[in-house]
Amino acid sequence: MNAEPMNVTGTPLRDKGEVLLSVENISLRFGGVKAITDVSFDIRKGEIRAIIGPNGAGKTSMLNCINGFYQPQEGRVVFKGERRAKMRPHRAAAGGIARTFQNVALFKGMSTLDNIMTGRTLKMKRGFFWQALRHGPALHEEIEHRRVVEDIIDFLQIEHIRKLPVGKLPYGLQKRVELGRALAMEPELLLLDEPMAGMNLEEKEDMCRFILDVNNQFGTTIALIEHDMGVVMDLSDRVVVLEYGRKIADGTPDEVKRDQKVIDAYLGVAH
Amino acid sequence: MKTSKLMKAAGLGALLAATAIVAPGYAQDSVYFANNAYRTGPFSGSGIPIGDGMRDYITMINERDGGVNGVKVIYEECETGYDTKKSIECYEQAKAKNTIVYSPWSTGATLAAIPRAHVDKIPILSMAYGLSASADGTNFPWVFIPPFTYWDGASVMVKHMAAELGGLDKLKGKKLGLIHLDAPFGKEPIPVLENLAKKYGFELKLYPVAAADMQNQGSLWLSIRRDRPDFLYNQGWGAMNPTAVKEAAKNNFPMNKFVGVWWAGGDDDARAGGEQAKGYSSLSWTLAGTEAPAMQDILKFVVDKGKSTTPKEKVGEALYNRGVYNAMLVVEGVRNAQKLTGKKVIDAQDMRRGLESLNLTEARLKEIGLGGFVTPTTISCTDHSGHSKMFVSEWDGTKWTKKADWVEPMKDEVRPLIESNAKDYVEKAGNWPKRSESCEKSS
Amino acid sequence: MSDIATRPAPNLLASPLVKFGLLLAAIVVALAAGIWLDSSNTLYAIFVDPFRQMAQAPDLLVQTIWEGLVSGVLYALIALGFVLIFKASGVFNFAQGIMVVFAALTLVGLYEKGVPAFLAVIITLGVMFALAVAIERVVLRPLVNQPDIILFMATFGITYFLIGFGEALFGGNPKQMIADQLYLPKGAIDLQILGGLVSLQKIDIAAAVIASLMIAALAAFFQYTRIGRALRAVADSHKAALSVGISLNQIWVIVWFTAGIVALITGIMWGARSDVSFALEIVALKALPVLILGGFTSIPGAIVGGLIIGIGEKLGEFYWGPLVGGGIESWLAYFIALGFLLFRPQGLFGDKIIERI
Amino acid sequence: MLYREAGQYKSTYAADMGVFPLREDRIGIAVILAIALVAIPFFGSDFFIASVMIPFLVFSLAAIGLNILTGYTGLISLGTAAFMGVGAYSCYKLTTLFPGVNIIVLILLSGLFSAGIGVLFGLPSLRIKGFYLAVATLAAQFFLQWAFVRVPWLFNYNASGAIEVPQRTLFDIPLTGASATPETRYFVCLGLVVVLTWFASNLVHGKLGRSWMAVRDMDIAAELMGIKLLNAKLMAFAVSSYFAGVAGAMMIFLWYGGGEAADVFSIRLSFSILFMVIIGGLGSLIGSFFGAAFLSVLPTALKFGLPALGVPIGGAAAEHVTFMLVGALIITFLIVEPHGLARLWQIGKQKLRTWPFPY
Repeated sequence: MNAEPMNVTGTPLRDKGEVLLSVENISLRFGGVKAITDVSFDIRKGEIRAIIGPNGAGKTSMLNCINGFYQPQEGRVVFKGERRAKMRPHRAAAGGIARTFQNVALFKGMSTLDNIMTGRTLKMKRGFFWQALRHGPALHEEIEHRRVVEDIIDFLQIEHIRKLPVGKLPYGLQKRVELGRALAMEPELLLLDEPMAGMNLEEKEDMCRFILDVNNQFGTTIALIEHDMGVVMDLSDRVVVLEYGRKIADGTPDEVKRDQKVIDAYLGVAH
Repeated sequence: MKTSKLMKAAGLGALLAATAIVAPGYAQDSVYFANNAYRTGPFSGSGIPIGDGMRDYITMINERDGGVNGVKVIYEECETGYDTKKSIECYEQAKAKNTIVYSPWSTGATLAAIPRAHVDKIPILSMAYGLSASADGTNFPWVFIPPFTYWDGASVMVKHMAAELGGLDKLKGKKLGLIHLDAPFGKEPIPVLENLAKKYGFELKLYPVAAADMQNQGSLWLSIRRDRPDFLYNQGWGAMNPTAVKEAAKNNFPMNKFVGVWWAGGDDDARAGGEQAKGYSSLSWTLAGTEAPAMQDILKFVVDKGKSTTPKEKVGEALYNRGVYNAMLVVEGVRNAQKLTGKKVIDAQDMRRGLESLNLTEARLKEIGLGGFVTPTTISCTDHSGHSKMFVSEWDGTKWTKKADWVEPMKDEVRPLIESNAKDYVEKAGNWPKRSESCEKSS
Repeated sequence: MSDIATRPAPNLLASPLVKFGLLLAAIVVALAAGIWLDSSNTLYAIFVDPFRQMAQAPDLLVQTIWEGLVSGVLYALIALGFVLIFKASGVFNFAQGIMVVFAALTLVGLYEKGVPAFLAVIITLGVMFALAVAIERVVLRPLVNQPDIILFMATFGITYFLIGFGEALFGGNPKQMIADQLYLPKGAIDLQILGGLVSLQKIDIAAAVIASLMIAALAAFFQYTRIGRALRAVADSHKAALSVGISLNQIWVIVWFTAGIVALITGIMWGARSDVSFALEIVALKALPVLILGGFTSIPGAIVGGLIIGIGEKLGEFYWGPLVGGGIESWLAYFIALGFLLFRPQGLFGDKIIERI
Repeated sequence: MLYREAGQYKSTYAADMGVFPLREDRIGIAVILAIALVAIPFFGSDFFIASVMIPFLVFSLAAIGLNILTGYTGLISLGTAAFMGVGAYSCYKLTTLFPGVNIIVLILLSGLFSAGIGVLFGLPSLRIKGFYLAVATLAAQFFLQWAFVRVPWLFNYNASGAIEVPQRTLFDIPLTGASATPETRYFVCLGLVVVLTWFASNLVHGKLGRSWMAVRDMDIAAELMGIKLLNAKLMAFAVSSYFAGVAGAMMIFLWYGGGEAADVFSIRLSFSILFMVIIGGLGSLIGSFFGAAFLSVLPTALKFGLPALGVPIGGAAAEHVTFMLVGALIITFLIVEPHGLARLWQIGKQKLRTWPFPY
């Protein structure tokens, strides 16, 4: 396996570790509409990678390609050294990719606890009959994972809503629960799709703190899409910029900020 | 809000309590007779006239004679909608109320009731429907299926074919089509017809109609057109019959070659075909019309006095008269049981004895005002059906008329089949109660 | 792990047409071999004999297709009622079948009570309008913005209510349609073709003609009237329609009433062919596979789907049914639809669904 | 004051994860079981046990089955009755082939066959969703119904074309067949329903149940969490059909005692069970019981209860009223409480919890 990171933009990289995931020449079309055209970049172990770009730039589609929800017509996704033309969602999940969604995609009819517990699905091994009995090994397993989930709940400070159905929670809390659910998977790579959209300042600050803590404490690699430039610049190690489905820049926040194409396409526009 | 909820809860509770204790609270000088009726649902077209006939006859006996030897017959209907689930409920209720006899009025209900009745000791009266094998009184002491079974009917159909063609030997190479409801009831005649087809060398073609497609028989009649059967026998029920008659007319099938089982011989069934239904035939054992003295009494004592809900013009229709016949069997069963036991108010056990020795000769039928209008029947302790005569009746465009003379079923064909099937049933059931009831002499 | 870049060679197998062709060829070869080896003649009976029959008696084939066509038209009429309502209110109206029965029953019931035939038609229309208003008031309005599934289930409630109500008013026994009084044609046209007789019932021809007229009228209504345009707008987006000042409540009453009219016409036609009874409600379920084929929102889809199902099930029952003892018509339609569905989950005329997240 | 959770502390997760975490709930269940085990068999009339309680139990089980599919996994099925039929016919074949094996064991085994058939008809569910799937299940309904009539092997070539339930015993007590008393049959039903409900409750509270609900609430997200949609859906079909199958076998063997099964397992039955689930509450096990109680007991109560109370109502009229009432109730419930009787029950409990000081 050629582990040499592809230095696409030619700028020196802050060496934070080996490449965890890279996308190579991805193109995605819906019928005649091109959502992504020939985009390549990589994500290194332990970094916080931001994907930014104006609306309709193909950011979410990119995440969807990474975890296999969409299958790009061209290009490859290389994850932990395995190169695949087609990623399957459950295989991505099993490989350690977790994500949150732009419009919260929680299981609305279930409680916070159950939502986060679903994150443990892949880690629970007890078969059908033990589950039906819910005694002995199955119960032990259930309790063991409950403990992990309770830790996450503590970490995110959502103890008080533990048993409430998530459908009725305020938006900010829902986003937090969703993060919790993704964390419960103990992912190696966490994809966050606009984790702070629609939040007020205080909630944003909380969320930022959680993201940094996750990155620091668990060493989780994070790729995030965010519109708030301040947040992006503060949080991320490297930024990739998309516009109309093409990559226009890739580098550290400072580099990207100075990039003329980015300024034209994006930052120049008053928000 | 709260009170209304409480009220509702209380209401439901009371209802439940009421269902929990269904008490038999009837006067001393009466017997209770529970009848399953189906005045609702897709089969109500047949269920309503039958129920009317039964109710009116019994009302007539109570009004005219003050009951059977002074004992009033309390007739109660339990609505089933021709649904087996509800029939079973009705059976349980009939049992709880100590009915003297249970009439299930559907094949499914009969099948479900047969094993129970042998334990609960309640006679079942399934008049010309139900389980054909139950005509074997040795194995089924508690089931009565007068005046004949579906198998008898099928054999008479073959006889009718032979009569039309000019002899049983003429059957060779002919084709008989059986159009039937795709359910146990509809498939009933198949074994007898198969045997007879082998014996007489005619071909049997089956045309099943799924219950869901009762009114959607297009492709079936195309098959009939393709196969060109010489005769068609219709073992149909409910909405299937009028549709079949209409389709036959549409496909120019000769109506006089199209014969229905007795349950496909309702007035509404034939009326649907309009002018073209003229000549449609069905098997029967009760003459339509109101000429019989007993029918006149129904008009006089019940209908004209406003004691019935039956519209006057419906009295005397084919299915109405079958209802009358069934009610007559019950009444005569009670009378016979009274004679045998010397009791006035009889119970279910007595009723069984009464039915088992029922001998409705022509003379006796004359006495009760039905002589010449219905088939005479003799039930014995081995033969619970009688295998009585029937006739082919024909729709003349407005009413059913007797077309040919009374015909005896092929008893020697039917009887062995009944006995072997009864044996099979009893064997499969495992631990079927051996007949312990003593035999009555026919009276 | 080696990293051999695999350049995508032009993959012939990827082309669906080629795949299909190969599959077809394989089936044909396998069948030919099978029939040749077939000792018990099963394969012959399934794959050869029916076609031999078709060739030998083309008149029967034509007649079968005609029968299929007519029942297809009737299925399509029921399906049309579904589509109208689904298009305009997103409600999957399970009650369309019982509305057919209820409309026909009301018509016949009124006539039996002595109302002249054409007056009875008008009153029945009035009843269907009242029903539409009642459904809008009592069922739809309180349930607005609920998930589709809830509305779907509410139409089950309507179904049960109408069964009880209809029976309580008019009784459950089968009734004759007043075809003569409505001047519907009787009798048949017998055609001597293909060495046999093909008989076309006039009532069936009338059904086909009336159905076509009604579809044309509906299409014109949708295309050229203000209300029709509003209906289409509502179909696209409830909120958008509201924002341009279209009253949802009115629209709903109108579509349900239109579906009621369609139901009445279907009821008259079907009733004239067989009888008016509650057993029709089950026949009406056949409209569901039609919908699957045609897609829930497409009027042409309902027509084409109806014809495919109608002809398919008649051919199936007539030529293949006898192999398994007949009666397969009761489920064949669902399997035809299921087969289609596995290849085109959105129906023949539906749009491809792109899932977003 | 009667219903208090204050002061009941959980010191282990196991205690907190119990199905009935509150002491009052546990007492309530004990009381219900006591009534079911003692009061009903001793004080109920035969009619009550045979025509109210046994149907109630059978329908409850079938409703739990459908609830797993529709309420928990979000897949609508209109073929429940057919799957029940598969259970009934399997049980008949099994007891014919293995007359020595206890009938209760066979009833439990027969569910496996309907689970298999359920999986088969559940296969399209991966590609088909929502209403489309509902129609696909109709294929199962009509096809299986046809097969029950058309394949004589299924009913042992009986001339009647129906299942004729043989007598089977346990310790010489007849459990099935005509001589089994309503009480015995009731106890067998009760035992089966309690045990299977316990299984169902374990399943829906565990990993599988969470997967089902995840698929129901947001299948795409569930897939991205690593839940295999096909597995979860097929599992739901299997478990649901298993319950339906056992209910079907119970229906024929312990309730009907035989009969014309093609007409028993008709589409009407599928609909009624769906209504039970809707009225009881989608996604609630206790709701299944409420729904079954409501829809199986209400018609009986109307038909037999009203005349017994002296309200004159003809059989036919009662039938019509029942239909209208069921229809109206479905609509009312959907409007007032889309979560069914189960939610009303919860609200009631909530009120009790704060009673007599609601604020």
